[in-house]
Amino acid sequence: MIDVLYFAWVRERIGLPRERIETSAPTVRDLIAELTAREERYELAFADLESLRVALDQELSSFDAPLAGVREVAFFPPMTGG
Amino acid sequence: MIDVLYFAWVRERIGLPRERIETSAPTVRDLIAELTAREERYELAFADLESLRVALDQELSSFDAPLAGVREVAFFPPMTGG
Amino acid sequence: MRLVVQAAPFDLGAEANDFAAGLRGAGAVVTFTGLVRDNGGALSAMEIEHYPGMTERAIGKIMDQARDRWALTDALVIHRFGRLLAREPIMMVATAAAHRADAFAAAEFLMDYLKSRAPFWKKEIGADGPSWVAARDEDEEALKRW
Amino acid sequence: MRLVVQAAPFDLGAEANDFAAGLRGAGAVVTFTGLVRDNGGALSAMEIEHYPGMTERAIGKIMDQARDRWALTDALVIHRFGRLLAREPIMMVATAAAHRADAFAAAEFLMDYLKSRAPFWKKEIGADGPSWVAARDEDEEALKRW
Repeated sequence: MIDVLYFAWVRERIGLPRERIETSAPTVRDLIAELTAREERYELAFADLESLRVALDQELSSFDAPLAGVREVAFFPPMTGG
Repeated sequence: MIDVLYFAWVRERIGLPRERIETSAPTVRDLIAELTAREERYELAFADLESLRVALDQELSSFDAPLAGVREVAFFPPMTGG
Repeated sequence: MRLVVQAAPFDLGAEANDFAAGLRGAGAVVTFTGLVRDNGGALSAMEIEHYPGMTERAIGKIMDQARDRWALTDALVIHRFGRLLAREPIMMVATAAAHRADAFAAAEFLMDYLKSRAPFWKKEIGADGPSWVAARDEDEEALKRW
Repeated sequence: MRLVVQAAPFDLGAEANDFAAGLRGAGAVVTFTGLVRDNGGALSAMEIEHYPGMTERAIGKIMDQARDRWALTDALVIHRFGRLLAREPIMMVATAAAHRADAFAAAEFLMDYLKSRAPFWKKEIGADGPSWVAARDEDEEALKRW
């Protein structure tokens, strides 16, 4: 089980801020493939990975990073703080 | 007649903040020569022109600038504002 | 060093004075304050979403880096989230150092990293409705100078 | 744009708030404040001499240049003269712009020029008695980047 969090327009497209997911996906990219296969709203949210960022346990990471041992995955657009 | 102003350690070496001087010196450099010929305190103040700045009518200028029409000459060390 | 992430408005002047009052040996204080722009009245509000937990980690790490790179006497970051009105302060950075070069460089470094690496997302609520602020290429570009 | 040359102390926070309150269309406010350093208690005071008349002309010209070079919403310079105590503010610069790059660049430009081109002279009054602050080569060097 892994916590998956969504922020900004990713959250709006998927329609919820977080969910717990049962998955054995070895990498972030595999998890995204699982999710997009599920429902159109995921396909819509993950259509352009170039415009997405991912954090694993609150650290910016890459889509090819392994998920083993990770408790929290977050997807969001590029940050616009400051 | 020209107003001559001194600031910071130039003022301290010469011993006064300003004086009116009757001069026909054509340039700043000539005025300095006139003053240093007068008294030792001027010689002391103007010993190293590299460490001095001059302003003519409140504009930074050069030692070779002409004095014609100038009402106010100021001598001081490099500025240390801010 | 102090980091505050809050929904409530803050008073730029009071924060600047508090920051300066605690300093010893500082000759230079730089503050940066980001305001919600009122584009001729077109923008009425802003909503800022953030990632609690990661926000504090990411900014803390950026502040540690700033302290390692420059001789800072102190540093402060305040960043708001939630709903903000036009002309309200969004965030503030303050840096103090013996000399101005360190204080300016650290403040600009903190700002460049906060813009693109702290997990905040701005939504502008204007006359045409709400829209997510897009990341600017020049903000990503700005990181390369450090 | 406002320029103040005064002997009296000023309140950094109050000035920053006044400056920010008057802004329209600004997204970024940068302030720089110079403080009398208390080098572990060694420096007890500072005396600043200036050239009345030229001071206002020189700073006014620097502010005009900043306004010509960057898209500024507003700018403020306050500079004190006379006797100052340790940890008191010596001077302050504030700049406002739509974007942070302009506000930062203009503030640093104003500071670099104030350091070496505005007619102020600082005398430190420390444990060893008074001594005129020497101009630093790096301050003169800093002007070359503009």
